[in-house]
Amino acid sequence: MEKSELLHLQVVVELPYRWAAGRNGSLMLKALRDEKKIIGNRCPECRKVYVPPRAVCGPCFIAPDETVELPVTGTLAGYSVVNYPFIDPETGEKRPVPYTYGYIQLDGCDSYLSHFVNETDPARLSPGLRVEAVFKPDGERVGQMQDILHFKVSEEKGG
Amino acid sequence: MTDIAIVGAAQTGYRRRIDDANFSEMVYEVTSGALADARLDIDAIDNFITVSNDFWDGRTISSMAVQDACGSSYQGGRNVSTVEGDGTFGLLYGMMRILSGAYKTTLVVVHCKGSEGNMRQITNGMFDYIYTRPLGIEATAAAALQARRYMDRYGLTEEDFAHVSVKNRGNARLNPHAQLAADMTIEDVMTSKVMAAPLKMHDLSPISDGAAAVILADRNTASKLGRKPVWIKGIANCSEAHYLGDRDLAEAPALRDAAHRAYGMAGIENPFEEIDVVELYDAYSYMEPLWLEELGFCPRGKGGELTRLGATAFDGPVPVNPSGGVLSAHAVLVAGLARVIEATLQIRGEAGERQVEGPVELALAHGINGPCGQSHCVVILGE
Amino acid sequence: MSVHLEENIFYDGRIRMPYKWAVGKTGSFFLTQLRDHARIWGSRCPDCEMVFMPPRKNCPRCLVTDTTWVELPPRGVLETFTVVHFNEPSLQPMKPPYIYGIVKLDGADTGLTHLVNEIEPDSLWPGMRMEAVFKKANQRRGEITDLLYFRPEGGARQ
Amino acid sequence: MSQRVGIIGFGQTYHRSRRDDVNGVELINEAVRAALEDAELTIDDIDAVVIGNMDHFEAVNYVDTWSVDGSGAWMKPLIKLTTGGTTGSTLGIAGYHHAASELFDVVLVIGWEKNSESDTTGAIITCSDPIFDRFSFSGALPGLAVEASTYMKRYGITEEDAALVAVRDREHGANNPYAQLRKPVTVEEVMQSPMLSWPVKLLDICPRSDGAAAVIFAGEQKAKKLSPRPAWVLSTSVRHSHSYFSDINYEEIHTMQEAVKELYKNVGIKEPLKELDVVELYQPYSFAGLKWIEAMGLCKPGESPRLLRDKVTHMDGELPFNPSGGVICTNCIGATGLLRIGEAALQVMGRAPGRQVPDVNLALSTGFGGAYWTDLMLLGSRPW
Repeated sequence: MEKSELLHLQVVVELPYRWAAGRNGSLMLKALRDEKKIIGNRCPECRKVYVPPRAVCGPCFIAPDETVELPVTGTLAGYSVVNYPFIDPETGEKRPVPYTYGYIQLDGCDSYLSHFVNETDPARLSPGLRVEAVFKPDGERVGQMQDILHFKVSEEKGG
Repeated sequence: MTDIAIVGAAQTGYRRRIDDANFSEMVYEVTSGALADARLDIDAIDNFITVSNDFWDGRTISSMAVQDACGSSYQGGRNVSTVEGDGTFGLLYGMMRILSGAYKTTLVVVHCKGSEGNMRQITNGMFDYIYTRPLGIEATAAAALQARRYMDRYGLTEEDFAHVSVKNRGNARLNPHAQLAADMTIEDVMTSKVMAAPLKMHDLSPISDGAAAVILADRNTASKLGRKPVWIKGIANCSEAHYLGDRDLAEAPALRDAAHRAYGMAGIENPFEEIDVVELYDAYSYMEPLWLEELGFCPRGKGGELTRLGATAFDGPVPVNPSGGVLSAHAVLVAGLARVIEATLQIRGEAGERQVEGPVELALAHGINGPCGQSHCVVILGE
Repeated sequence: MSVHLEENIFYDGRIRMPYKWAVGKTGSFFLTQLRDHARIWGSRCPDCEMVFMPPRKNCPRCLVTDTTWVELPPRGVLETFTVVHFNEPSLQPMKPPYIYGIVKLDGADTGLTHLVNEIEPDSLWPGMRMEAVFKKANQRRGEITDLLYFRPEGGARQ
Repeated sequence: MSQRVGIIGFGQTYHRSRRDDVNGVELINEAVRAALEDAELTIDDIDAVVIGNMDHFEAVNYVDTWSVDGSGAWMKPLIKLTTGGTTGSTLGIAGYHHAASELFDVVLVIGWEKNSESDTTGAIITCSDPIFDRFSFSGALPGLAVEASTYMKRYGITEEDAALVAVRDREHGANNPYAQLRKPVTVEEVMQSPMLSWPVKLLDICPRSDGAAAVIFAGEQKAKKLSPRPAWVLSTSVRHSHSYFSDINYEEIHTMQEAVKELYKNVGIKEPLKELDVVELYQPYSFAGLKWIEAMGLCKPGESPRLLRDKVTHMDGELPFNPSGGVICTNCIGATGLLRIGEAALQVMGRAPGRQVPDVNLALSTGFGGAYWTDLMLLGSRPW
């Protein structure tokens, strides 16, 4: 036998999807698009407010039945300045870094919302910072989470 | 015979698209529906099995989307696991977890939305990537290779297969859950658009969205409930080789083996005589006669004749797919559990307009995984 | 207004990822032989003596790994076929209608799924003798598609 | 019905950052043959096969039917399970139930991954909600960084404390011929390794690996007949709460707390530090080796660094952790949880050359994944 050469097959696998946001998700995404509002819902049992709004409160196994309009302000509960290279599975290309991935607790909400934070200097970030949603301009919002451009760190000091 | 019963069941309607529900919403509908059907509270469930597929859902760890909706996050959380494959395999695993003595009840829930992805690319992804995937082959072309081989080996005709589509789509007219119901003629099938010869449009199952759930309970729990339990009398699964060329596609030895063991458990010697209703995974029309042969309902090569003679008709001696079968609604993964649910409803006498002439004491339900029915699960249900 | 309230929102996205699959030593030998010499090799299990095509590092039934190489002729018998009519440009190697077949090469115990060409579908029949057509040497890249397709033995038939 | 179940065989590949010489099916076969050899069985003795991985790491759909040539599942009952990082532990638990149900007697369980074949972070990102999370989600690290920083702040834990965990596991990994990373590191090296997401550095986290693991479970009679000292499955517990990463309370690992509570109750464990003999912890990064062992009830919250400094969890300590080197030395994701089970079984069976803890009666293995999910399997030398 000849000297062995080890082959690889290099392919880009591309699978298109059209994911449905569902009744609850659509409610929120429409409010983002049409009214620049953030919508959550409240569990009738534990009274927790969820964003995005849910079909079911897992711990109570009951459908939240009350839509709650949330303010577009909140606090930064946790974050990570992403500075390592990786493939964005949406594009198949490297996602631009650095960016800050944050867990944002909107005022009056019990769950976090994950989104971009417009500050990548670790020295200027800390848990508890006040943040506020910055929306894409009218006419550019299409009913996606990305209709919120990012959360910007407010001047106001955290509590 | 096993000591496990189905004590609750629910399914969504199967539709080309379910646009107003995401996975979580579809799953919550059927988990709460199955609990209501069983007249049980979530507190009574100590074990959960979700069934989903990361390719169909476009999500790694597709089960994550439904951990809340399936019920397993309830209170401090409950024991849960996830099967990736047909719903019948989820049922099998759910049942094992009760038989092991670990749990008393299990809720098995499965979801899939064929509408959200590209069925051909997704099924191309199940073939080996070195020798087969580069050819662009996917589920339907592979099925056509099997259909042709089956015809040539035993002299079945395209008309034989057309009879199956006409029967099953006709049965679906009485099933509100079905997606495709039609009063069709053999000619309608024969003249429908050729997709991959010998398979034509009406030989193919549709692409569907849907979800389904069942609740299993051990003998003690099941006998205390108000609702009539439907017992799992036998169950078995088996897989054969992956490469299509390794298999004789005119046969399904894995199904034969699974059926043999499931019949053994259930004490069935003559399926044609003993089984009252059959719900098969007929993703393509030709599959129904082929599966019937391997299940021992007729000799090899006689599956077509069985259908033509009306033996499998709604009012025949062994009604096959009175629900309309997978040819009438094919939410992948869900479809096998939908067969189990239909068998359950028939045994309970709750199949409504599509209730076959009774009494239905013993029913067979069936699910498959992989290309051309590479892996099978056979479930025998009874009073 | 009610139409608006019931509007369902969708996200049109994709999973798009580069993959680099290792073919492995066994498959690499097969594909480099195909690429460099247009030769086809199967593997024989020393226990059950079955000859597998495509070749396997281990016998899929006995699990033994000392399978041996067996060169197979580029000819064999058509076991089954289908004529694909539906369109799926993202996958398909050519414009439909085109033909897939399973060909059992002489001396092999299992069939190879591949394309069939140079024949009208109506003239095809299971059991027909087939032969492999390869890409030109300078176009072969060490992939299964270096074997272009199978055609009736002796050349095109219309 | 129902029978006791023991582990009677374990096989694994030599884990590497890449295995170009085998494809996925062939990699699986290596582990399968190793497990059969270990149990002195042939494939004909196997009644059922359980397999799993994470689909989008290799872009293979229906891995169960695709891999039959390697797994040996030809004409056998075959099932696939997948739950993300917990896949391997999920598989082991399924193997247990297969045999315990008495539907099968000898069950082959396989977990595998070829993480070299795709971008691991990119593939992990696809586990997030496609509409609400995926555009910003950046893989496993941010959640771990949030957890670590919250924990440090709350209890005054230092980065050096965490580095002790990495140093311990790398030291242990040097004893395991199958581990991918076998070179010990120092606290200084960990501290000086590149910062990935504060406070988590390169040497605090697991590598990515190509590898496979196979474990053979057998019903009581078979296990006793086939193995001089099976590792008996005493109890399992699983918590896969949460559908959204943003629902997780990063201050606590609630799923671990709930799962150990159930497991300890099932077997009557009151003082885990004293009663357990060895732990194979699915520890994706060093900080988990502190915070999570507190959640396991080994010490009070914030006190774990003392256990590390006193070498309580080292090889010669009171409760050795990760004699195999753990996840910090090897991480072929779909196999990782099953490697924990297999390594724990070797400890009970007394067959872990070079890394054997003396006189193991109780060995705990864990799985971690998804939205901070926890799986547990407790193995023992007696079938209780």
